[in-house]
Amino acid sequence: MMFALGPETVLQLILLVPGLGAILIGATNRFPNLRDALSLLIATALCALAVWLLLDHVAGGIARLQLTPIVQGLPILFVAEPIGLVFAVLASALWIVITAYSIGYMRKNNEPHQTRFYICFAIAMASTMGIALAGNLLTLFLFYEILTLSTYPLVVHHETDAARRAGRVYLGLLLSSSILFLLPAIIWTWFLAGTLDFTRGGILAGKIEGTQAAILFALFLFGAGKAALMPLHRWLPAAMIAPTPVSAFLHAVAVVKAGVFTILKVGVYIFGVGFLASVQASEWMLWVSAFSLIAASVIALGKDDLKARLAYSTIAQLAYVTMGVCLATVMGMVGGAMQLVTHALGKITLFMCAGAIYLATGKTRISDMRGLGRVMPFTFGAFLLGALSIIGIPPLGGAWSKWFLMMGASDAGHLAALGIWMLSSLLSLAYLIPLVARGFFLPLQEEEDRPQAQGREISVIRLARLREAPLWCVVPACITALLSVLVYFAGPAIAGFILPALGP
Amino acid sequence: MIIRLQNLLSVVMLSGVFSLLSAGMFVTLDAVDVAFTEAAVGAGLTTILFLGALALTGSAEKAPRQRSPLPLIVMAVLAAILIYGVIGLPPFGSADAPAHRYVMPEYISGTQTQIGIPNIVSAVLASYRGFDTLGETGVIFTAGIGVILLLRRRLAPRVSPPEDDAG
Amino acid sequence: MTGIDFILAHYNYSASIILMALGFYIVISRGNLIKKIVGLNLFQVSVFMLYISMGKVSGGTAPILTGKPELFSNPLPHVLILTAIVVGVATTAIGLALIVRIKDAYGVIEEDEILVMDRAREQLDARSG
Amino acid sequence: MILQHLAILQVMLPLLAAPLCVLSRSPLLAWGIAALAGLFALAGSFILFAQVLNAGVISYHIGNWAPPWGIEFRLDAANSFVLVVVSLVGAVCILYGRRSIEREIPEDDQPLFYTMLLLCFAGMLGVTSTGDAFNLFVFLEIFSLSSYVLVAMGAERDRRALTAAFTYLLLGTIGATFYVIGLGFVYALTGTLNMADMAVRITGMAGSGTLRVAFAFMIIGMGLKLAIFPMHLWLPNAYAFAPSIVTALLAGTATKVALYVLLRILFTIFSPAYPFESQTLQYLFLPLGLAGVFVASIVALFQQDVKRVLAWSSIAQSGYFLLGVSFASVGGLMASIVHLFNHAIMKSGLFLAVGCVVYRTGSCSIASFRGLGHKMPWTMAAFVIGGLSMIGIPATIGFTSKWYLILAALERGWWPVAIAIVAGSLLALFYFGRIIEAAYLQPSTDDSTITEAPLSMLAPMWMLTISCLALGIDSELTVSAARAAAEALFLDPHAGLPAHTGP
Repeated sequence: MMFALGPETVLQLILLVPGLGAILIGATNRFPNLRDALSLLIATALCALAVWLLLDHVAGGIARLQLTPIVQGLPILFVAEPIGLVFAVLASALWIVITAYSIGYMRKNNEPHQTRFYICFAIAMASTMGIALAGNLLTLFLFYEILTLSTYPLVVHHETDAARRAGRVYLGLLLSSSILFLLPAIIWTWFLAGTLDFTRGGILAGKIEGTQAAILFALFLFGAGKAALMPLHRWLPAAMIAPTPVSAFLHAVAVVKAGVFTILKVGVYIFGVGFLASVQASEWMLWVSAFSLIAASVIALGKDDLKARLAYSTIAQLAYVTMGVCLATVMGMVGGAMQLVTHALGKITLFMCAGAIYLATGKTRISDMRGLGRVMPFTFGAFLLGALSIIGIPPLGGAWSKWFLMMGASDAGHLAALGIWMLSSLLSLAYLIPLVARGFFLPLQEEEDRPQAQGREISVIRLARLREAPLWCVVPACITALLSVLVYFAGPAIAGFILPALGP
Repeated sequence: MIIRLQNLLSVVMLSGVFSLLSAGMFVTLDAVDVAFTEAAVGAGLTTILFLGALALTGSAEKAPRQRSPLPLIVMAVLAAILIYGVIGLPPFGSADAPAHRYVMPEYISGTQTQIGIPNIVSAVLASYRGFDTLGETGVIFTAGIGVILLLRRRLAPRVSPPEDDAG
Repeated sequence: MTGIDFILAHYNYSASIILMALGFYIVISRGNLIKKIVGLNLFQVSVFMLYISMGKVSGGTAPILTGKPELFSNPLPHVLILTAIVVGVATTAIGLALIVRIKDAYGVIEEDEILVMDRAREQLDARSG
Repeated sequence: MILQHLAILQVMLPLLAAPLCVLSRSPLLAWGIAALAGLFALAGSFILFAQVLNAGVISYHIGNWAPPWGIEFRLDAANSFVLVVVSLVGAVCILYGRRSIEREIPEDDQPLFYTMLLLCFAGMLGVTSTGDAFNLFVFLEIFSLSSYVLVAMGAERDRRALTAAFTYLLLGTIGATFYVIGLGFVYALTGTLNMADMAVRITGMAGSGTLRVAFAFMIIGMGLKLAIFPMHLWLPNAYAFAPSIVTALLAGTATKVALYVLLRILFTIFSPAYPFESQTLQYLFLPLGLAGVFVASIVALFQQDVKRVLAWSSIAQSGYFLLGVSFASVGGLMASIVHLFNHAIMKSGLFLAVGCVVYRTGSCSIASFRGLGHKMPWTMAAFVIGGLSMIGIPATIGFTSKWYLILAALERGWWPVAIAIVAGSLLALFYFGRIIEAAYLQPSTDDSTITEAPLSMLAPMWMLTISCLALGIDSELTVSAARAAAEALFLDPHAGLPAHTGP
C-alpha cells in the first residue's frame, strides 16, 4: 500500500497528517482514551511516512513539492534532502516515544487541558516536519515561527503567574530574535542572491565579502534563537516551568533542534562549506559559541534543580553544533549533524528520567535524590546511558558526534577548539555523573533523616512505598537509552548518508 | 477685535459683518454670484446658526488662560510661508495669468455656443462642473442629517444614563 | 519690479493671507469652542478671497454675457468658491451642533475645562482598570 | 450599458442610497439598503479593477464634458486598487454592523446612522475615483463631515466622543482648507483642475516658490487626514470613542484614502521632474515615518484600552506607509501600497473583533479582555490572527508588507531603516502580547454570562481574517496588483498603465 505512493504525495501527507491529526484530537476532546490512542497512531503514521521518504531518497528518488508563493518568486517549497530527512525521521520517531511518555505523565499527574496539550504537540510536530523538509529559507522561516507559536501554549501550560512570566520570556526572546535577526538575514540573502533555495554548495559564493559576510552569518546564528546561543539562551531555562514531556519535546525533538538545524542548513546550503571557509565569516562566531559552551557548562555545574541543570547542559551541547558549523569544514558539519541526532536521543532520555523521578517521588533537586537509584533502577540506568552518550563515551552514539567534530577541528587546524571540547567533556562528566552516583551508591536520604523531626513522619511513610515510576514513563526512557547505544553502530551509516550533500 | 472680545455675541456679529464686507469685496472683484452667496449664506445663514448655538450654550467666553507664544509663532510662520508662495503668483489682475489663458476661455465661448445662458458662472456650475454641484448637494445633505442626528438626542432626551449599557 | 510695485501687484493676496493667519491663530490659541469655529470661518473666508483675487482680471467685468465681446474675470474660481462656501457652512453647522452637545454633556464649552474633566475621568478609568 | 457607466455608478449608488435610508423607518430595512449598496460597490470595484488591468486606464467624462473642462473620473491601476480596498472593507463593515449598531446606537437613530455610513462610504469612493482635484475636495468633505458625525455618535457610550469628534472636525477642516489653499496656488499657475492635466502643465515650473508652497500645503493637508506622526492628535480619541463599527470603517479606509491622495499629489500632480521632491521624501518623510513608527508604538505599549492600542498602532502603521513612500522607488511605493491593502484588512478585522467584545462585555479595556480566550474563542482567534499579522509573522499578510518594506530599504542601501522596520514590528509584538496574554492566560474577573458573539458579526469578521491568512500564504494577487499600481504612479503618471504589467 505504502509503496504505491509517489514521493510528492508522501511529502503532502507528512505535513497533512499531524495537521489533520490536531483537528481530530480536538474533535475527540470528550474521549480521552480515543484521543490518546489517536495521538499515538498519528505519531506512528508520521514516523512511517518519514522513513518511507528516507528510503525513497536512498533509492535515488527526489521528493519535491511546490506550493503557492508567499512573496513573488518565493514559493512554499519542500524538498527532501539528507540532513532534513535525518532530522525528520529522528523527530518523528522521538515523537512516538514522547507521546507514549506524555500519556503516562499527564494522566498520572492529572494535568489540566490535556486536549490542548496534544493539539499543540501535533501542530508543533507538523511545523517541525515543515522545517525539516523546507526547500528554501522562507519556508523554513515560516514553520520556524509557527513552531514558536504552537509551543507557547505548552510552555504556559499551567497558566500560573510563573508560567506566564516564563511564557513571556520564551515568546519574547524567540520571536524577537527571529524577527530582529533572522528575517533581515533572510531578506538580505534574497536581495543578494535572488534565490533562497537550499542549494548544494551554497548560493552566496561571490555575492558577499569579508565583514559583511561575517555580519550576515552572525545574523543567522543569533537569529536562530532556538539554538540558544549564549546571550539569547534565557528562554530555555525559563521554559523549564512546563510539564516534563514539554521540556523533553523542546530540548530533544523540536525546538532547540529546529534552531541548530537551521544553522546547519544555512552553513551547508546557503553559505556552503567551501565559501564559508574561504571568507572566514565564521571565525569569531566560533569563539562566541565556545564561550557559550564553557559558560553554560559551568552554570550547569552550579544548578541543583535537575531540570535546570539539564537545560544548561542543552545550551552547552547545542554550542557543539554551532561550533561544528563555524569550523567550516566538511567533517565539522557532519559532526554537527551527528550531534543533532545523538544529543536528541541522549537528552530526551535524561528528561524523561527526570520526569519519572518527579512522578515517582516528587523530587526535583539533585541533592535530594540520594539512593533513589536503588528503588528506581531502570530509570537511573537509562539516565546513566543517556548521560554517557552526551559526554561522548563509546559505545554510545555521542561518541561519534564528538569524534567527527574533533576531526573537523583538526581539518581546520583549530587546536583551540579541540582543547575546549576536552574541557567541556570533563565538565559534562562532572555535572551529569554525580546524580547517578548519588542514586546508586548513597543510601536513601530519609533513612538518615528519620530521627530529626516528627513532621517528617508522613513523608517517610510515603517514601517507604517508593517504587519505580509508571511503565508508560519508564519504558520510553529505556527505549531511547537503548537507541543511543544503537546509534553508535549506525553512526558511520548516517555520516555516509549525509556526506554527499555537503560537497560543492 | 474678534480675537480679543470675550462677549461671544459681539464676536459672532462682528464675524457676520466681516462676511458682509468680504461679500462687498467680491463684488469689486467681479464675483457677483459669489458675493450674493456669501452675503446670504456666509453673513446670513452662518450668523443665524451661530446665534442659535449661542442661545443654547451661553455667550460669555472665559478669560483666556496663560498665553503661550506658540500660536503666534505658528501664525507668523504660516503667514510667511504663504507670502513666499504668493510672490510667485502672477501679479494681481494680470490678464496673462495661466489661469486666464487656459481652460477659462473655452468656458466663455462654450457658454455662448453650447449652453446659451448669459451667466457664465451658472453655466459652468450647472454643466461643466455640474458634478461638483451634485457633490455640494451631498455635503448639504450630510450636514443636515448630521445636525439632526446630533441634536435629536437633545430634543428627546433618554432616561437611561450613558454608562450602564454593559452586558 | 520694485518693492512697492510688487506689494501693489499682490496687495489683495497679502490681505487675504493676513486674514487667513488671523483666523488660524484664533483656532489654535482660543479655548472657547465657539470662538474656534468663528476662527475657522474667518480662515475659510479669507481662502475664498484668495481664490477670487486670483480670478480677477484688470479691466474685466463680471462673467456675464451681454452680447458684445468683453474682457471677463475668470469664472472658474467663482464656481469653486460657490461650492466652497456651502461646504464651509456645512462644516460650521456640524461644528456648532457638536458644541451644543458638548455643552449638554459637560456643561461648559471651554477647551481647558473639558480637558480637566477628561483627565479626571481617565485617571478613574486607569484606577478601576 | 451598466458596465460603461460603472465608474460613476459605483460612487453614485451609495450616495443615492443614503436618502433612501432616511426614508426607511425600520433599522433593518436601512441596513438592507446599505448592505446592498455596499455589495454593489464591492462587485463594481472588482469589475473596474479587472477592466483597468486588462484594458488600461478608464476615463469617464461626467456629463460628457471632456476634461479638463468637465470633471473626469479617472481610474488607473492605483486608484482602482484602492477602490477595491475601500469597498471591501466598507462592505464587510456594513454587513457586520447590524447587531453592533443595534447595541450601540438608539433604535430611532439607526436609519440616519446608516445614512451617514453610506455617505461616508460614498465620499471615500468619490475621493478615490475622481480625477479632478477640486471634485476631490468636495467628496473629501462629504466623507469628512459624515465621519465627524459618526464619531460623535459614540457619545451614547462615552461623552468624550463629542470632544474627540470636535477635535477631529477642527483638524480635519484645517487639513482640507490647507489642501484648498495649495490647490489654489497650483490652479493659479496651471489654469487647470484636472490632476493629470496639472502634471503636464507643471512640467518646467520646478523652480517656482509658489509651487513649492502649494506642494507643502497639499501635503500637510493630507498629512492631517492621514494622521502622519506629528499631526496625529485627533486620531486616538476619535478611534477610541467612536462606535465600534465606525472605528473599524475609519481605520480600514479613511487613512488609506488619505494615503492614496497623498500618493496622487506626490507622484501624479508634482511628479514631472521635480528635483526637490526626492529630497523632501528623504529628509522629511523618512524621519517623520521613523518617528511615527517608534513614538506611536511606544505609546501604544502603555494604553489601557484596546481600541486605543489599536489606534496608536494605526499611527505607527502610517509611519510605515511614509517610509515606503520615502524610498522614492518603485519597490518602496509598491511596499507602501501592499501595506495599504494589508493594513486595511488586518486593522479593520482587529477592530471588528474588538467590536464583538464591546458587544458582549460593553467595554474594551484590556482588563475586560481577561479570560475571553475561553469565552469568545472565535472572536479572540480572529484577534490573535490579526495581531500576528500586525507583528509580521509569516503566512499572514502583515509579513508580506514587512518583507517588501525591508527589501525596498535594502534596495536603497538604507540598512538602518531596515533595522528600524523590524524593531518597530517587535514593539507590535509587545503591545499585542499584552492583550492576548490577558485574553488567554488571565482568569476572567466576573460575569460568566459572556458568550460568543452572534454569527452575523462573526461571519463578516472571519471573512477578513481568512483573507488575512489566505493572501498571506499566496500573495501573488495583492503584490502584482500593488506593483501595477506603483508603476502606474511612479513610472508613467500620464500614460497610465505601462504595457508590460498585468495580472
